Amino acid sequence: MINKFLGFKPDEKLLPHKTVTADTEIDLSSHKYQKIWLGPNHPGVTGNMAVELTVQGNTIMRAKTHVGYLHRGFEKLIERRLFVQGFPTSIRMCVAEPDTNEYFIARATEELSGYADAVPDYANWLRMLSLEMARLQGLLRGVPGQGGTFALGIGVQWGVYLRDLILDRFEELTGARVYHMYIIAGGVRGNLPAGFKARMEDNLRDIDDFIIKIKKLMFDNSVFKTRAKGLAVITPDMVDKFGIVGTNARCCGVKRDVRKDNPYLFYEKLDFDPPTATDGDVYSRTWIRWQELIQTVDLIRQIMAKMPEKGDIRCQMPNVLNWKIPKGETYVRLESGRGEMGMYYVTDGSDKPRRINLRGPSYNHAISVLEHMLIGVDVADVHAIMVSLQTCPPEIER
Amino acid sequence: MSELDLNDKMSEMLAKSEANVKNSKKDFTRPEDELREVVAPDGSIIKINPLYDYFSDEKPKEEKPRNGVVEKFLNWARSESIWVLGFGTGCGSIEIPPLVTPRFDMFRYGVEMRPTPRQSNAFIISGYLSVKTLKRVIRTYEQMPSPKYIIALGSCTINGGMYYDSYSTINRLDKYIPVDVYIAGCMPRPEALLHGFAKLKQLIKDGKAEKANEYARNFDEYKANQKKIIKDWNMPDYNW
Amino acid sequence: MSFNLKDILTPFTAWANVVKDPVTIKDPFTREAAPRYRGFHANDVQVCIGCGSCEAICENQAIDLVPIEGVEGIETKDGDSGLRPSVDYGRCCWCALCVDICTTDSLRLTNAYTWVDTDADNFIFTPGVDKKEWDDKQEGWRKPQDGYEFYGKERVHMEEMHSPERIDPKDSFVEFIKGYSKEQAQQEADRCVSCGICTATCPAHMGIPEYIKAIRNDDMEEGMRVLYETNPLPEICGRICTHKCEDVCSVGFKDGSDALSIRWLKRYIADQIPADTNQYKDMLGTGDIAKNDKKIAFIGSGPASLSAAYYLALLGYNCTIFEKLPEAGGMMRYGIPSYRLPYDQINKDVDYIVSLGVEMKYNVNIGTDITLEQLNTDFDAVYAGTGLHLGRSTRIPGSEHANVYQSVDLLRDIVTGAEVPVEKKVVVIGGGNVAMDITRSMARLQMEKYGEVNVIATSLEDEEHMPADREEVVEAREENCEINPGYGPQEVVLKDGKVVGLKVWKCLSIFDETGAFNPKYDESDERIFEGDMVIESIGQGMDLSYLSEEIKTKIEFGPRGRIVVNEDWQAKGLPWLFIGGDIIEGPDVIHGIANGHRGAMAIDQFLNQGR
Amino acid sequence: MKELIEKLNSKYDLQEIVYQRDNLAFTAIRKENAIDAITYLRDYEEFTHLVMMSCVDWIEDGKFQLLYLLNSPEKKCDIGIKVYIDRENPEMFSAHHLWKSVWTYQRELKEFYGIDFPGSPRVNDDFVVEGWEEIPFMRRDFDTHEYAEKTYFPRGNRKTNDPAEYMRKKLYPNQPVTAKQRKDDK
Repeated sequence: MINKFLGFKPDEKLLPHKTVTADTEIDLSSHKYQKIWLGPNHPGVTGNMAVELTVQGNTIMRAKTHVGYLHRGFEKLIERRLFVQGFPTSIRMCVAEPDTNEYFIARATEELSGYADAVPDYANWLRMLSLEMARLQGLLRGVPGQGGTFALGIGVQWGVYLRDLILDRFEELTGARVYHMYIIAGGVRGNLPAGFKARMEDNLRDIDDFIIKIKKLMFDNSVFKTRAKGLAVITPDMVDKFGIVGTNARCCGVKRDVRKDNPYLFYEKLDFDPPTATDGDVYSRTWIRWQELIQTVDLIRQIMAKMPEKGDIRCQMPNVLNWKIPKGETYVRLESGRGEMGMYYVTDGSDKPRRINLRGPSYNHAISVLEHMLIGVDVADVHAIMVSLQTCPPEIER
Repeated sequence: MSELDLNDKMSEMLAKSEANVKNSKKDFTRPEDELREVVAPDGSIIKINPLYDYFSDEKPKEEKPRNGVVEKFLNWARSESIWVLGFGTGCGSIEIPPLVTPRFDMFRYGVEMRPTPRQSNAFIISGYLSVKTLKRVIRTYEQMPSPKYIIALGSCTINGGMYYDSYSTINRLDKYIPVDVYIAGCMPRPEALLHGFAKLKQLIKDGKAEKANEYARNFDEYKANQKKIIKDWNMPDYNW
Repeated sequence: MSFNLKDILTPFTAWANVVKDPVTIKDPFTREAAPRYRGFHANDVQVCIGCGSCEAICENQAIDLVPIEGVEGIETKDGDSGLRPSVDYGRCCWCALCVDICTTDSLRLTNAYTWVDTDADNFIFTPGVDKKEWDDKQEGWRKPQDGYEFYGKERVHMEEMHSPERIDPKDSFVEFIKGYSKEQAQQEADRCVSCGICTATCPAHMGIPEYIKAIRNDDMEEGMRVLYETNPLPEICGRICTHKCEDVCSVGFKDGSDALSIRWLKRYIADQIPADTNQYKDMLGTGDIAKNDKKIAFIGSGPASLSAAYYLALLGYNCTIFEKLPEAGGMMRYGIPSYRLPYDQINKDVDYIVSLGVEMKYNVNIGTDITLEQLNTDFDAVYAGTGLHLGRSTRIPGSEHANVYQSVDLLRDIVTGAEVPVEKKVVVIGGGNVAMDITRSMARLQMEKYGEVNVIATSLEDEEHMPADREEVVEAREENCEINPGYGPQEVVLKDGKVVGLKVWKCLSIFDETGAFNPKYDESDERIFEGDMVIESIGQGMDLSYLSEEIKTKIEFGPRGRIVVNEDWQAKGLPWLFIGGDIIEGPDVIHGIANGHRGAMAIDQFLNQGR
Repeated sequence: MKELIEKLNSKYDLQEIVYQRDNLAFTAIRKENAIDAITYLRDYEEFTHLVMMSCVDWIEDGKFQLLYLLNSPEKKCDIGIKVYIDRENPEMFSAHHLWKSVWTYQRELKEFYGIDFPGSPRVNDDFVVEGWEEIPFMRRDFDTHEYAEKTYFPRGNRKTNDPAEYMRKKLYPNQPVTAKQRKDDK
């Protein structure tokens, strides 16, 4: 890398990943290859997961993702819980943006029990606000976090601080910092506190400032450019083949955004256009997320301006302890910060769900895509690629 | 053949060769490949392949406190330099970044994150532990040098928390590894974590954070508990 | 790869932060959480009733209910289970669903969040009982307002006839409460939180949450099985039960929320099954019962006797009921007007009991037609479930006049079809349910005879303390009856030998400091309620004429002339004589049913002792 | 959406059709036709995006219901293809050649439900649990609470009371009514 940086041009043929092709037989007993484990105990791995790497020198020949370290069996547990009890459990499936799961459970149960249209408008606006705030706090960790993988620690320090300010707003609105348990079947669990909008606007102004600073720090940074550009390219033909969604699909020009394709809540009333890029590499993925950060701030401003001043927060639903839902199944989805998330929800007429299945974007991104991407990459770039794919192990193993 | 399919082919070949290594009867001729003879925990003598040699045949030892003032000085020093291992075992670890960053800034209290168990003396079990992680946690814990402390976060470590009925997560952490400080919450806020560190410091200063020695003393009991739930025990009994 | 100088220099703009103020929180240890933060639990144990809804909704099984007996400073009240939630912080996830469902709004989460301990066993506590430093904190999570309810607060309205038509002579004695439709019943049943406080309070311990669940599942047969487990008179009880369960219903605890209408739901189940004894038998599995050779006699056919006879018949005993009057039911038939309890519904319940082989002997007067001693020799055991059929007099001057009547007598006459004297203006003394019954019956009869209502009811107790059910008073007023509570009768005013009114004084207090009955009046506030007849309805006495003098000497009498029974419901001194019903419990149908059931079990035990 | 389902019906004889929303339909297809139909939908009807594969255990019918949820980014609609397979020795044709993500799902289903997909790469590898010895844990007949209590022994310092029973004993001491209450009181 340093050679590259200083302009030396090493003999391309000598680089292992250029000489070793897919046809070359890999014989582990030849002592040319080595196996190393990245994680689960590794500060750079995204969460508690592991990648088993087969390397030659510094180059990865083969990668295997190992998950299950965070497996709690949510889908089994929720089958044992009443409909209302499911949502505090389900949100733990994704620590980065827990609100999405609250929405799934609420929306699916409302749809299957015929209350989908009864949810008050005000509650839907509040749902949208909390979902966008969740996206914002995720991006505030994610965008500078990408710099962090290239040792730009300072961005993380700023981002996490600002994320904490958003968590303070969450705490005011929902009563919790991380696991909000705010969106409940029928509506939401709290009104907008007095002065919330003003305080939020203050925070958004800080974030505006941060957006400019992080651009100078990361995107105008030769180190970041050198390392991120051309790294781990996603091509448009990969998108459907691997089931790539969200920003990872948009980075190569495939415009996929559930908010536009299958609008939910009041996203049709908001004015936005999901950003796209063409290169498909780590740099363009980060760039899109940076643009999305700008857009999310704008969306929160739009929501706060357009939402009604007051209204009902929840419609009258059946008694939660006796609530039964007739047999049925549905799939609800939304656009999380990492891409399309969805939940397959089956009921059988009893007071508990028959089956829920979460479809997290990382399920594909962190296994089939990551294993494909890592071949031929330097060990030092593994974290960058993992972060750029926004892998989140809890939603893989659930 | 497209590049994607090539990768697949490569994977297949790799899998094949992995199987070859496992099944091969080939003698390793080089000196570093020679099998090593060790005494296993049950007293039998076994030979192990150097490629898979993570064998240690010595039980952990209890560390006796030193004389009065020396021990006091050491405890003070230990309490002011809590080096936490950066292993996010569960969801509670999402509250660690705010602590490391300027807003809560735990460095000012002498608490720091370290990337490897060999450099750390405190281990935060951030919530629930699946059996699969527990296995790694035990290994990691045993690799940490003494004196070492464990801070357990949240309901899950106390009595199973919201996963009390899960087939995959343990209910009581103290059955498997000794815990110095518990912090209630799901998950505990960063401020609560700082309170936890303060409590741990106090314990260390008072010389009461002796759980590592307790682990050494009741080693067999802990091992028995661990083996009861970790079904594929393909790791050595002594990991240091 | 080309790079330019700008890309190397711009990142250094980050150094600008060196001169900025740090964002570090100076003292994170005392930082307050947000006002709505979900921190640790606090419970107002004086308000909490221990209904256990929090335990039911907790998805982590973090909440246990523990007794608070013996804890200083906490008193249990009516409808209080005597338990309080204790929370295991080894399970809790601070979702606050327990707060949101709390039926009393006593449970809340404060915004305290620090609890560090070295012993994992310490993380269990009973909020409010185990004192914690955050108990007085007012900030924190409380149940959101503005239409955020986990169960319906308002009772489902039941169809009924309204006032002018309900006293219309055409159908004045027709039942005016119409009963729930299926949708209404299910909607009402949905409000139940299944706490079971009703079950405990009900003297018969009816499985109320279970039969309400059967309504939700639309399984009437299951509902009937639950009902008949503890109560063989569901049609009757579903209409006239004094519903102590509804008084303690946790759903109706808060201001602005209504108790579940448990009585109407019970009636709904019973109404769904047609009056067909064979269907009853199939449903309840009582088609073939092996009879034994033991015989039991019952005196009176009130709820206690019917209930005892039913449960003994199920066990195979030969039961014979002796009834003084021509039809079964006792006070239920002869004391309650048919607009509240139609006769066909009494027959429906009684017919099923009779179909199980219970023999009914009407118009038999024990003591004169057959003596109690004779019953003892003919039967293995005797059960006396007689009611309170004798009216009590106020004994005020003028109360011996012929136009001063007893309400029980009049009510009985209405049922038997005897001629009932109806005057143009009627004054009723009494504020209980019987007084309301006679008031409203007289209103109907007046309507029939004169085309207008002119009844005044007065009671010693003031409006808030009237012993009658609230809805009875309201409905009586709707029927143009005048209810004037808070006056003590002093004299029946006579003029030319005719009753012209009732002189009353304002009542200041009923009981003196020692708690004895000693009303105090404001003599300056005197009123005369005009009336051509006066009906006394201040309580009933028991008719024990069937006990011979010899038997009376053998048994013991307690306060207010009640027969003393042991814990097996045997009269003290006469082990073969079992007593139950109003004569030991006071006038209340569900108590009668309950101790009829208990009496049956005691008789079974008594007769089986030898075996 | 409707025309598409009709077309599919004429081709593959669908078993049940449910229009859940305007843009979401579920339909069941015979096991032997399933992969064919999915390939057809992918190649000719623009359902190029596999949203997820899932499974529901209908233990009372003795069936596993597999779900292939396909999404058409062009038509902006979803179709859920359900396939019922026997619960005894469950086996399904592998679809790993259609999408790269399929083999992960199949590996998951193998571990969660014990459904075999012959020919699918790495299908026998451990996915989320290590050394699992019981029946596949997502099956309905696996009782996770019982397993957890027996394996992980929760703390024993807790005891709860039923409000109805506790209060009954307090209000009506020694006056049981039903047989169960008599038993309890003794």
